[in-house]
Amino acid sequence: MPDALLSIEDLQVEFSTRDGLVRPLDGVTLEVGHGETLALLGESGSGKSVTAQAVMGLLPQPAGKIVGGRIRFDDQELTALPPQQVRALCGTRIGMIFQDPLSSLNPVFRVGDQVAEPLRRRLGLRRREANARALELLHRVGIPDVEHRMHHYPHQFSGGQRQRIMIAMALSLGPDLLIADEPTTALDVTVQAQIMNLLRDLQQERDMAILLITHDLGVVADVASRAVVLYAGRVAEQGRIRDVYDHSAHPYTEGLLASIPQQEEGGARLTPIAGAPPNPLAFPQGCRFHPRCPYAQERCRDELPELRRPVGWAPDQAASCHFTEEVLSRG
Amino acid sequence: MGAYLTRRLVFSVFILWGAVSIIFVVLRLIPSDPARLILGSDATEAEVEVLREQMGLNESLPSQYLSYLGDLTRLDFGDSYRQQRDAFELVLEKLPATLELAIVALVIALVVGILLGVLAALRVNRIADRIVSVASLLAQSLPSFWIGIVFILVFARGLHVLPSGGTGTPAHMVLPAITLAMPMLAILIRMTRSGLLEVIHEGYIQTARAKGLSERVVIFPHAIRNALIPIVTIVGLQFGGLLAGSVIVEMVFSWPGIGRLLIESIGQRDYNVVQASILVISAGFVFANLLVDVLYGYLDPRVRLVTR
Amino acid sequence: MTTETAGVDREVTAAFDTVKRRSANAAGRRRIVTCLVIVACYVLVALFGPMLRKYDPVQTFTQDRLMPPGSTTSQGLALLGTDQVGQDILSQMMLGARVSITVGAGTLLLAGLIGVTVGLVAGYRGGWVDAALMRLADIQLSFPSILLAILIAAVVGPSVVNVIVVLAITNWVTFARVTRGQVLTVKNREYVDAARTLGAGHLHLALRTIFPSCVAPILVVATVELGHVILAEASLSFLGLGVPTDVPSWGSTIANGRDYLGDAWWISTLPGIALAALVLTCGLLGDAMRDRYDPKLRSL
Amino acid sequence: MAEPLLRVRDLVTTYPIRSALLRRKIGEVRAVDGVSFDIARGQTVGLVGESGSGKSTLARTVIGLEQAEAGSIEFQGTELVGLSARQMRPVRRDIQMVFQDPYTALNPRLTVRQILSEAWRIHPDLLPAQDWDEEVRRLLDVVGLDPQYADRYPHQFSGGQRQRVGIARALAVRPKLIVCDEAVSALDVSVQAQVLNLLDDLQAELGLTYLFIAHDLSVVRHISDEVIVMNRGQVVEHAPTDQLFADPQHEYTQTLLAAVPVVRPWNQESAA
Repeated sequence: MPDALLSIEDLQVEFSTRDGLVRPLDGVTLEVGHGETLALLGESGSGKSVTAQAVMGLLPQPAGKIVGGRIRFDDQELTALPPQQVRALCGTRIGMIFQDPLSSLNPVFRVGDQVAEPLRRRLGLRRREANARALELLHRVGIPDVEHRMHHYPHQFSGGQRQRIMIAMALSLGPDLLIADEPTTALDVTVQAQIMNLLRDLQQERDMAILLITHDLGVVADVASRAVVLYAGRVAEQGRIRDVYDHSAHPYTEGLLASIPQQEEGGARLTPIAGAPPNPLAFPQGCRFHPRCPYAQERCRDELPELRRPVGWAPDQAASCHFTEEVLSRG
Repeated sequence: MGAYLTRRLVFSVFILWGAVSIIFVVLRLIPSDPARLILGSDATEAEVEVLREQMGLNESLPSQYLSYLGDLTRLDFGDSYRQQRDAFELVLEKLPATLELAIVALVIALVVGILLGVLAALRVNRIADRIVSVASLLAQSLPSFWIGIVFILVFARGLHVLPSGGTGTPAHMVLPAITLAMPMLAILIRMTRSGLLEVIHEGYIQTARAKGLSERVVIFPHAIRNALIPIVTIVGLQFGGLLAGSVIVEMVFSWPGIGRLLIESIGQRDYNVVQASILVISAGFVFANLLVDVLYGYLDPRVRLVTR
Repeated sequence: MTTETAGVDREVTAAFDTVKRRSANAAGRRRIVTCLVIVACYVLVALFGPMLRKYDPVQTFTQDRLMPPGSTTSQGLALLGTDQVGQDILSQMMLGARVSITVGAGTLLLAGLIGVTVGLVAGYRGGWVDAALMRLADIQLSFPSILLAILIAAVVGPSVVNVIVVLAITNWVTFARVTRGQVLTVKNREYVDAARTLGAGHLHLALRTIFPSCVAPILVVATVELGHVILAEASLSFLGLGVPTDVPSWGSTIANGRDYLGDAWWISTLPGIALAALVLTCGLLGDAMRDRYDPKLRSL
Repeated sequence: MAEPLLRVRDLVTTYPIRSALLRRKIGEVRAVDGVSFDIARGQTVGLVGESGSGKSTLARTVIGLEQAEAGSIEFQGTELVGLSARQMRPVRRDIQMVFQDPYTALNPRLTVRQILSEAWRIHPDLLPAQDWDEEVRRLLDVVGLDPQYADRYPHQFSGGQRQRVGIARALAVRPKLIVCDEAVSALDVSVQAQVLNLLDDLQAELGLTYLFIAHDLSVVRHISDEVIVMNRGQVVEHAPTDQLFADPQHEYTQTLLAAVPVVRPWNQESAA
């Protein structure tokens, strides 16, 4: 994809923690095209949130830093820019929403002011203009009785409404890319469906790209066109979401999908992946999935597999597995 | 907000009643014979009996307590035994000096403490932070009466740049105010630093950054407004410490305030004055805490807008 | 059963606990040990120092008045000088250490006992018991503690036991609040519910399930409070409301020296340094313990 | 039909609303508001509903962590509502709970051995002390953990392993009914499947009965024989799992099911 909006190449991030040096991202490569929704999938510790933080310049300071690779956004090299400029780019061209909409809103400011803040500080709008735009935005994301409610504080809203407010805030400067980090994890299932629908509508309406980060493989298929699956700080697999789900090219993806209780099978026994996701402090040598992998051979213990297209498969599908052809033929 | 304020006001009155009762218990119940305590061991039995009658000590405890409360509501603390004057008037005379000292110290502690605390938080684990942290630990550990004495030794006896005691010019204020501000300053530095460091990890700070706001805006107002909330509470509690600390500082620097009056009155067993001084200081403290509650409600809408 | 999964679980766990916070702990432990060693030195001096050199409060040595540190007096070498009646400052300071440490330890024990009990009961029982106890604590807090100590000391008169009682009365609230806060946090943890579903009684829940989680914060509070209590005793003695005049305390020695600041700086200064160093060590120890055991307890 | 293991009738549980100053009761919230259902032996009954629906309160009332305000809970024919703490003790053993958060459900200051043997300390008649070590080993093996790890502390285990310890603790008193309150919600998908399988195996082997609470409907559908749907403190629908998912009767159930995300939406499209 030559004209990708966001492209991440071989990104490596290190954290210095009190337990030692940790590398939660160790060679992540992915691209988000203009107006595309990409699902970034993975379990805890896979590095999906760290990826978003790295793009937004939000890595915890001074513990975390990018130690290798590149992040390009629309022909600008973010990794080469000074932090202030990355910050300036974020907000205007990249918006972000987070998992917990309560802690993500500042409890001591009115929600209207919080939505209007970027408009005032970044576009220099006067308070009245900014408030009018904020009102419009809040109305669009479905806050009822906006004129009145925009003067309320975050704690006076329900979880779903708070996430709507977050979305309004992220959209205030009309970004080209919205990064949504587990946007519905803290919400009830009916509210979750509403928020996902809202995101899909907004994306079509504004021709905006979305990087949708989630651990829940169930929620993305309706919204995203492509998926990238992370495991232990590396890309396990990527491709069109239907290919990834129906013809998994990586044993991890295969196992993950088999772990989800599916409607069709009713009460049949699940086939989980053995073991637990590895601790970032002690990623295994070789292929990081090999201790849990049913396909693992001697080679997987020592040799880190590269991300590659399986022989004879669609051009945009790729997996980092020595035996991906075998996985595909069995699945 | 109205309900919140009413609740805090009721609570203040309640607290004041508690303080008043503590004084009653300590002064009337702990000593076996308050009249004997006042007159000392030299007085004759007859003199003591006269005083007992005057003080109403021969009545039952509940009625003593009630008449005590009654007197207080009329601000009648009785006369000073030594100076033959109204005890409350005597205390009120000294109040301005103490307030002046306390307020100057409070301002010093607030301004310097919060600034240094913010500085330390922004430079966390670097040289500036280390220096500020050590300084605040010192300020917290050094006894204020000793700091005062060292100040006198250095600035008054040694360098002859500032007066060692008494009042009059602003220069007289410098050493006592700094000495008094010291412990509160230390706590404010630590609270501001840790509060800010804690707030910086909150989700909404990440949101503010993700909105593309500059780091300055992220700190002021987003972070500081939230970090101030616990600090305000501490200031309220510490104000009591400030008033109490003025007792010692006034002794060291011969400052003519309530604190010195209190200690002198204790020495002279002038208990009406002791009682009046302590009550005035407690009332000041309760009032300061009420102000803090109001400020708290203003800073934190979650407190102000409790639904139900 | 589920042998398919168990094997790998074991492997991953083995990796889990090897690296866990080793270096950070080593530095933290060093800080704690250093501080403890200093406190132990004070305790040793307080225990054995006064035996090395007799001190008689009523005796005066007019020829030895106001001698600077290092002078030789009729009593021998006055390493830290003498005061206005010719008494050796070092001897007074060693006795002062005894007072400070006795008062500190006694107060902590008493205040801790009262405070922890109240906090445990209030937090565990909740409801009106909690409300009543905490309102009592509020009233106590509304009364600046040193002021209350001054008031009580003025009435009951100077003695070491009185000082301990007075300071315990003014300090139990901190213990109560911290214990209660911790109990309230822990009480809603699921493992407490788990013990309840097993049928554990109130005593078991309060003492065996909840209390162990309170020990760390209580220890942190105790160290921080130790410094405060020692300072408070010195302040009371400085005002002449602490220990009796014939017992030398750091506070009273400093007060004595005030009148001789021009001629004999050492009388006030040196005990102050000893006092400040001990209080400072307690502060550092409290910080180190808090970092290690309970990083959330920042407001003390 | 045989007598149900658990029979709940018209159960009401309320939370008091207290005033800020004096903690006086000034009102109440009816978290569980007139709930009735039966659970037969060896069955798994799923309990679903959104946050605030009262499903957790219901579970906590059944297990005795909350006091019932009115109604009846009959367990093996014994009425539990109104029993004193002492009378409850023997019943306690038969109903156990597996909690949601594997990080707070285990006392961080106890080793796994101490956590498991706490039950026998509380019920000394259950197992003589000399058999404790043996039983700890057996329990760990049953839940798929290495018995060598008995002397480790909870923080030395991963989330899935802790949940296994939590299950072992529940099993230590040999219960008949286990209430699983969002027991797999906090786990990664791959680990969640392991624990679901473990629960299945235990049921088959020990004849356990589960009351399984979850907000994830596909998990509930997978594990349950019957499903109870709660909304605002009341049961809106109670039906065998297949029937409920194929043909939901109540409007709320329909809304709920319609919101459940579909893993592979394209399969549905082609089927339709």
